[in-house]
Amino acid sequence: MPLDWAYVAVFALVGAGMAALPLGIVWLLAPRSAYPQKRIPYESGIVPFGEAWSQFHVRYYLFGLAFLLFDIEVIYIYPWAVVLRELGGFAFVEMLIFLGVLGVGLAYAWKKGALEWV
Amino acid sequence: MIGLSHYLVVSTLLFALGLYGVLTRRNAVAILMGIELMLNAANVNFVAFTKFVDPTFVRGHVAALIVITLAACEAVVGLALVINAYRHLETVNVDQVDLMKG
Amino acid sequence: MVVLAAVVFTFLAVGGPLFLVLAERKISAWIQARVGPKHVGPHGLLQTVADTLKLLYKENIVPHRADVVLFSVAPILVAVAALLDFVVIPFAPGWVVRDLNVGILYFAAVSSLTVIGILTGGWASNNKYSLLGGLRSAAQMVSYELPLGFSLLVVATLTGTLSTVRIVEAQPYPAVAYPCVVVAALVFLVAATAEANRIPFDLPEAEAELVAGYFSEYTPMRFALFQLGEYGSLLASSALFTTLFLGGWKGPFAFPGLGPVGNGLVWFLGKTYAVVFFLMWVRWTYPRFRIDQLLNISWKLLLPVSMVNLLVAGLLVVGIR
Amino acid sequence: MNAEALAFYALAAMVLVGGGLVVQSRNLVHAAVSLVPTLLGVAGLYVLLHAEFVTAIQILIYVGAITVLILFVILLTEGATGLRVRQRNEQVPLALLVCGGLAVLLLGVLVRVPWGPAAGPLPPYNPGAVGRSFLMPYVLAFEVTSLVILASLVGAIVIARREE
Repeated sequence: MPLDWAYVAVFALVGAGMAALPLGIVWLLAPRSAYPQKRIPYESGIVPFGEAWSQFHVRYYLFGLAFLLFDIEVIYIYPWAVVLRELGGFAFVEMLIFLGVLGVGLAYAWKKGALEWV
Repeated sequence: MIGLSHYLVVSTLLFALGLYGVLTRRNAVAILMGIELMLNAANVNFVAFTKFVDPTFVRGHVAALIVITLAACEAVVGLALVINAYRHLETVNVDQVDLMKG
Repeated sequence: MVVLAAVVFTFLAVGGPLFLVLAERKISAWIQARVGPKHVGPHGLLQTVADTLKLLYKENIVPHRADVVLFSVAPILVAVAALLDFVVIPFAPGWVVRDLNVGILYFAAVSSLTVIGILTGGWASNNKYSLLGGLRSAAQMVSYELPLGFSLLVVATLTGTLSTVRIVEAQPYPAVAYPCVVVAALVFLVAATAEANRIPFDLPEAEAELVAGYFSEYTPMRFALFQLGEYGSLLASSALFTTLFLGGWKGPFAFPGLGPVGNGLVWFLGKTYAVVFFLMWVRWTYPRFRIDQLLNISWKLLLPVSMVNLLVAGLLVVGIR
Repeated sequence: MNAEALAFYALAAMVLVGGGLVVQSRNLVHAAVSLVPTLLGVAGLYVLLHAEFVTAIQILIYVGAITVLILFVILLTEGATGLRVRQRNEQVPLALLVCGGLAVLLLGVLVRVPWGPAAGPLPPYNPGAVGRSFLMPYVLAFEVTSLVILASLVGAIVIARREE
């Protein structure tokens, strides 16, 4: 079983190598001429002002948190999906309760407007 | 041969690293990251004990999954607190967040 | 041996997306009654090769005060995440890199790594448009990961396995399950389009408002890596769609003289590229959504529908038993 | 040295170096991104321990979701402007003492304890075994978790939203 994942690791390493290879070729072949104006970040043609980082709206976080909490359900649903056939009715009822509770959560987030992009 | 104690050594060191982060960082988000490291160290232990000591019901895996769930819940609530504190106090450094003093 | 296989496979996986760039240009030209690339090679077939050579000769520019390390690592991470998707795709009977026990869960997990690449790439550019594009992209991708995951779960529930090979073997689904499968397939298709940041879900790189989104500051080869990741995940999602909903390598009839593997490859690639063509067709036909519409579709339509769909699928499985 | 040992030491190095960067980086974005190799290394350790399902979940939830959320919050609050701010408090020597002491103590204990005989084999199909465990002996934990998730969803929304 760890052997399966050894393949994954080899793929990741080879993939990273293959992705870095053209960057190496560019480094060898491409011209280099640095002058300060070229490296100014693009801002519609005007000189950038302030920091690139600035205050972002909390709405990004609200979507992030809702995502994380609904993503966790998956931990419990995948094993359930695999053994449902074997365990039958009571496993279904257990999942019904589980998803019901989380449905309440979704309804709450919806009603409170946490899912609105305002 | 890699045995149980090898994994325990790694998890102990990871736990100590996480604790160091929690104790010395000023930024609340960085403290949360330290806590995540400590939880991961605990999880390594759970899974290692399942393999080497007690595979009944793979209960170490179950515990690890529940810890991951709780880590996510903790991160969500903790980060919400960070955002709230930042909005009111303009800082996320825990030694400057001292509302209780009034 | 493993390394050699990985290298060969990576070449193929890189070649596929490169070909898709050309296909996209040809198809868009066809839909818009243009000719498209036609000068390089017969019918412009070598256009991509010429483009690649050109990219190799262009200067890499790192913007002022950018974070050099993260700026360089982000595109590689995106490309590798797309490549790793292919590990569990079964191309023909016996032709799968590795049939992982947790196949479709692995697919979901690996594709979620892309978000980190995009977010850090956008931040490391030290450009307002890049950062905003990166954040938007992340918000969109995480929102659509959920319906995508639920579609995978419907299939897992119906077949009782997570391995992609066994899912193909379990098809066709029983007739009573068709409504469930169709709903899951539609949800998957919409979510996969949104995950790939394609029109009508291409908010993160809406050129009218955000220049080019998170890769505004990226010059040739690194930009190409982002493109590679994008087309790679498009191809991977189409291949997974074929595997889960279209019967994978199975076909209604067998071509004589090709053998099981040849037949499998023909059917699998045929179906996959048909899905790719469909997604390109959509891209060049529909306008872009607004971001609030986009998030509403995911959270208020797809997510509740797929949660109910999952329960129906579970009920069916218990009933059939 | 066989393949397993090689993989173990490589992964352990990845975990510990990554973890070191997480607690040590002055730049918070760097610290958050360093979580990625650390958590992937832990996932690799799970692979060596034959816990496939936990591995996949570790990548999906920890690397793909929790890290993203942490990055979000760093970008929403201070970004990298924290570089100009002192990142450590005055407890560094004390913390070094405590953590070093704890590590030495635990290591000293765990190399002395005779961990019983090797256990029997793990059940063959990991996701199935986990599912059976969740739905039969640990069903209460399973249902209570949904309540915990609900509670933190409600709590986080109430805390994070702007007051009307």
